[in-house]
Amino acid sequence: MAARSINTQYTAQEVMVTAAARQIRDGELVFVGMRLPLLAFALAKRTHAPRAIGLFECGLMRDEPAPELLYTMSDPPNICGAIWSTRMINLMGMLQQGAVQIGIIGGAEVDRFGNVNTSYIGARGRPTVKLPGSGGAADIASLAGRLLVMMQHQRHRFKERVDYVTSPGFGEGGDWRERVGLPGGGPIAIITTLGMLSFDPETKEALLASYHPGVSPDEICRQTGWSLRVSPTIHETMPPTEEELALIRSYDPQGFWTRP
Amino acid sequence: MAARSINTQYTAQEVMVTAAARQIRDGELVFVGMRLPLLAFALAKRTHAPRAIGLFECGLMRDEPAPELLYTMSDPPNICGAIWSTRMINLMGMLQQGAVQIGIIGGAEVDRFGNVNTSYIGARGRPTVKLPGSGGAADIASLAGRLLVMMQHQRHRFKERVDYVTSPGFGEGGDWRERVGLPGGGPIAIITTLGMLSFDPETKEALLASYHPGVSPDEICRQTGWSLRVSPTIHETMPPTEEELALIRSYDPQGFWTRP
Amino acid sequence: MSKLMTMTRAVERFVPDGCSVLMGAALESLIPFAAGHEIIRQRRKGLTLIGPISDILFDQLIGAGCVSRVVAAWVGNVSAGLAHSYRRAVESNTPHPIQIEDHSNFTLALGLLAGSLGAPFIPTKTLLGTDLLSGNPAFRLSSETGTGRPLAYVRAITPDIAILQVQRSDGDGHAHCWGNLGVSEEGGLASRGVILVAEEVVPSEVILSDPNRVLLPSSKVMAVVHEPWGAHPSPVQGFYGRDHRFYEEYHAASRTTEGFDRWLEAWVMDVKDRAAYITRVRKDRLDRLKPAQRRMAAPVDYGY
Amino acid sequence: MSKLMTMTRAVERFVPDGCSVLMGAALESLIPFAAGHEIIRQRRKGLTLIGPISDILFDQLIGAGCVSRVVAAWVGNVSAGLAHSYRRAVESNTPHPIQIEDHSNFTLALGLLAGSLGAPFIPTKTLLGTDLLSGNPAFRLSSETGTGRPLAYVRAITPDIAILQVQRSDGDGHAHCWGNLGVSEEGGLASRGVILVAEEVVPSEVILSDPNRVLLPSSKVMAVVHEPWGAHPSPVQGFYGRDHRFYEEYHAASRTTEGFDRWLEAWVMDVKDRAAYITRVRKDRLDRLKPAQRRMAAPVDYGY
Repeated sequence: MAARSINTQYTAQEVMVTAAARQIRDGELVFVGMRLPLLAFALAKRTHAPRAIGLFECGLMRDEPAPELLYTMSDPPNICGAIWSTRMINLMGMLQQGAVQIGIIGGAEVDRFGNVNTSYIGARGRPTVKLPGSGGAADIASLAGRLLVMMQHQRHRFKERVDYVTSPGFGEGGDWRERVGLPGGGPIAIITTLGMLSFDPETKEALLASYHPGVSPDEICRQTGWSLRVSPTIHETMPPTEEELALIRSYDPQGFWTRP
Repeated sequence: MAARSINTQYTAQEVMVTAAARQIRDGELVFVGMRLPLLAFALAKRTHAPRAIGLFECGLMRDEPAPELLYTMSDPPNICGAIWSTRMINLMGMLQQGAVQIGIIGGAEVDRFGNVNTSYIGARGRPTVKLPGSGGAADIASLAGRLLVMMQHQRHRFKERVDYVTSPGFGEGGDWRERVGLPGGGPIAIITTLGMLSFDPETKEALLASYHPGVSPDEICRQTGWSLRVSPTIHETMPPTEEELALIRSYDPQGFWTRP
Repeated sequence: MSKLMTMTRAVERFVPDGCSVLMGAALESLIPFAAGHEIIRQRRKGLTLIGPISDILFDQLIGAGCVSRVVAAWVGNVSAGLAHSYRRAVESNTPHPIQIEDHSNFTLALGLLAGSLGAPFIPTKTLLGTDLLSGNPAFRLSSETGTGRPLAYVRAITPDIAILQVQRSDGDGHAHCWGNLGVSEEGGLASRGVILVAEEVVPSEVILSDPNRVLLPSSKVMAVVHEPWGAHPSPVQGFYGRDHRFYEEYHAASRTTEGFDRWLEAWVMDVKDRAAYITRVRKDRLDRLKPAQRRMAAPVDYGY
Repeated sequence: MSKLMTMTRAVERFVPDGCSVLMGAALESLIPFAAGHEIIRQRRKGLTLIGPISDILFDQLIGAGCVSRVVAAWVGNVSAGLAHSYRRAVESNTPHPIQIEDHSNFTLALGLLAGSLGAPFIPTKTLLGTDLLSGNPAFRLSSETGTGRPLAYVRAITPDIAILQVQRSDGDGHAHCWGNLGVSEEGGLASRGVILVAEEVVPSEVILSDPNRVLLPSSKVMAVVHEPWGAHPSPVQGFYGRDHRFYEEYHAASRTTEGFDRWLEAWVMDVKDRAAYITRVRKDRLDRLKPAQRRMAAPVDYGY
């Protein structure tokens, strides 16, 4: 993600990692995507969720974050100390069984109902941009109990309707997930470089729930490609504590992921 | 099986093991049942089929027979020196892929079309004898390229129609296997304590192909519960050579399986 | 946190009357006899036993009256022959009738695999045309789209609890298991919970030094029971061999109901726990089952 | 008999034009770059590439014009971002158009699992309602009998050849592999044949001393290639770490067609084999990737 310092004390990415970490409950099984989601898991482990367990689609389970920064989940430091090194299908099976309470993914485009596109921008037949694809993200979005989506907040990425649904949010809203047969609970939040969006319990439309320190709700609405409704409980995102910042920076001293 | 010495030189079981071993071709994957089938595999490996590979449903593959007599396929000597120790499903998967050229099973009852019963004698609801069941035998009979059945030849075990089809032979004969959708080739021989039965290529009815030394075709027909047709090429079963006998006895010195 | 507890406690807490239990998942080795005997001592009723084959353990539980249903491919005595208690239950409702859901080894494994994947079923071509499929709730007949070729859909099997014997575990339920695995992995993953019975309890560092050998995730494990010789008379690779004679003796003793009752009294009801059982088996007999020779796996370096 | 041969020979014999090839089965580690580069040097055409994710290897093969079809869940550069050659092929048919069969990691794994089981498909609930399912030949929409709940049937995937990097193998193709396995096991079993690329070739006794760590049956293995550093820049546990900078460099270089062609010339076409490649990477750079510390797995005794 492009660097975007909200103020001199911490970056947007550090606020995002902190906000995501706080959504992880102690003892939960967490399906962890790469980059910021990985840091969020590590932070949660070191603070309020010491008994959380991380699942990595390459075939790993860990109850300790890796001792050093990971560029990919298959880096050697992530294998040593793993509590299980196995085949991907075993972890995806647990996900489909409903055993995984929360998953965290990133995305390139998201829409009003939390659907994420990481496949095709423009027409599928002849896209303007071919994105890498799902990886395991669509499985996590389909099957995890709760889903967090971490995104760079830019108007062209926040669309009324994504061009292609890779990782399902609430589809067309309402009871869409039940209708199409998705067992997972769907997204609880979109954590962005500017704020956090939550979802209306009935319509499943994304609402502005909080704005990061130094960012105004108006700016967030301007950076959103649909008329973003504001939650009645809107508030400022609680910034990272000194302890949280110290932990994030101990994992990413060069700021490879958090100070781009 | 009850001991039944054809003559003083070798037992019926030794003739059966030899006859079965000769059906295994070099380089084949062989799905091996316990007891006599296991000895047949070991004998083939030591004589004409040194490159045959054995599959054991407990989750083992071997290209060398175990160095000592096995009472079960999970005995520790069968694990050491295995070329793969894995999950049963991987071996059964290879079987269903069609990768296994031949399988060898035993049975309690067999009928005119080579169907084997190891489940219920009498009515399924209230059987007179409850047999142990399929184990992996029904899978081997369903999916292996060729099947060998090893049986004690007694009139009450050789029935016009078995009470219950556990391991499929040719069902009602003819193209039954294709009709029901079984991919495996079905039985090529029933090797018994008295002789060998092969199958009519058209009708798939079992025919008397050979009689063991010291046994008359008439006696075999008397011990068969249907009017057993005799193959035009009927002949005496080729007895074990000295070398074959020596090898069998080196695996089963106490005669636990071959001199009951 | 540590999940270490006695077998008595583990069975009390996690094997209630009427539950479904997977045992004997590795086939003829690693059979959790110590757990089965404790289940009998606690006089459990109405259990559903699930397992590919069961080398006399299921026969003992059936004879003791703990079982109302068996989901299996084979129930007998692998080296000695038929299972007498199983026969009596099915042929003459002694001690009481039991239901049987017949499987082959492959279909039982497919059912557990489907359970481990959270899939409703897995299609197969095995058993087509056999009597195992007819009127069996474990299967549904269907056909391949396009070709129309027949298929059997094997329904997912999800036991309430799996009892798995392993060579070594830590207190949290990270365990190493080696030798033929049968359906241990998919069986444990398909079950709602797992009781591990370990020959050795070791520090976590020992297990985590080799995460590829870990059998299943500790999140599935409800209890870890440290029970040396817990699988006797079945073998545990690297610890002890199979006590073939014990199977013969059981086969002979269980031929009659009275004989079975005497055997059960002597080997189960009259011994309060596994320690007492081991004393009864006698040290010299157990010593003869111990490895004559160590056969170490080649070293593996996870370094970076 | 020994299946040892050079990479040149293995690719000549077992990777013909138009075949389907599984690579990158372990995900970001154990990626068979040496094999991929030899495929490029031999100017293969019309390949179908199969793999869950492919950390720049697929991008290189696509840019080199070897590929007509990609069956994958993700194609990119895990630490650096998008895959430029993949984008050019899809967005502007450069060097030529390619077909894409989109999967998620789970559905690709299920397709390979079905292939390894000889099953026509496996049902799942993942991806329901997404655009991945619409008009995708890899899937068929169905519904659960009884409940009527929707299901996606994932068709079996059976590659012609799987190319798997492992730590060590013997000449017959008995191999040990450790670390995250991804879809290596089901992928190898689902394929018609396997090419093993081994960091070390060892005597059979070493491998057979630990049959539980054997990756797959040697009967599947067509060729064993002894190729140290064969996975660089991806990591091989116990042998070398990931060369992150190499991925950055490739990302920058491949931004334009010309840049990609220069990169390909320098790192693939202009090096005759892996030995020459290693020389080009330079010893000091490789030395920095070697393990700083050994981390040995706990001993295991198979004795009896």
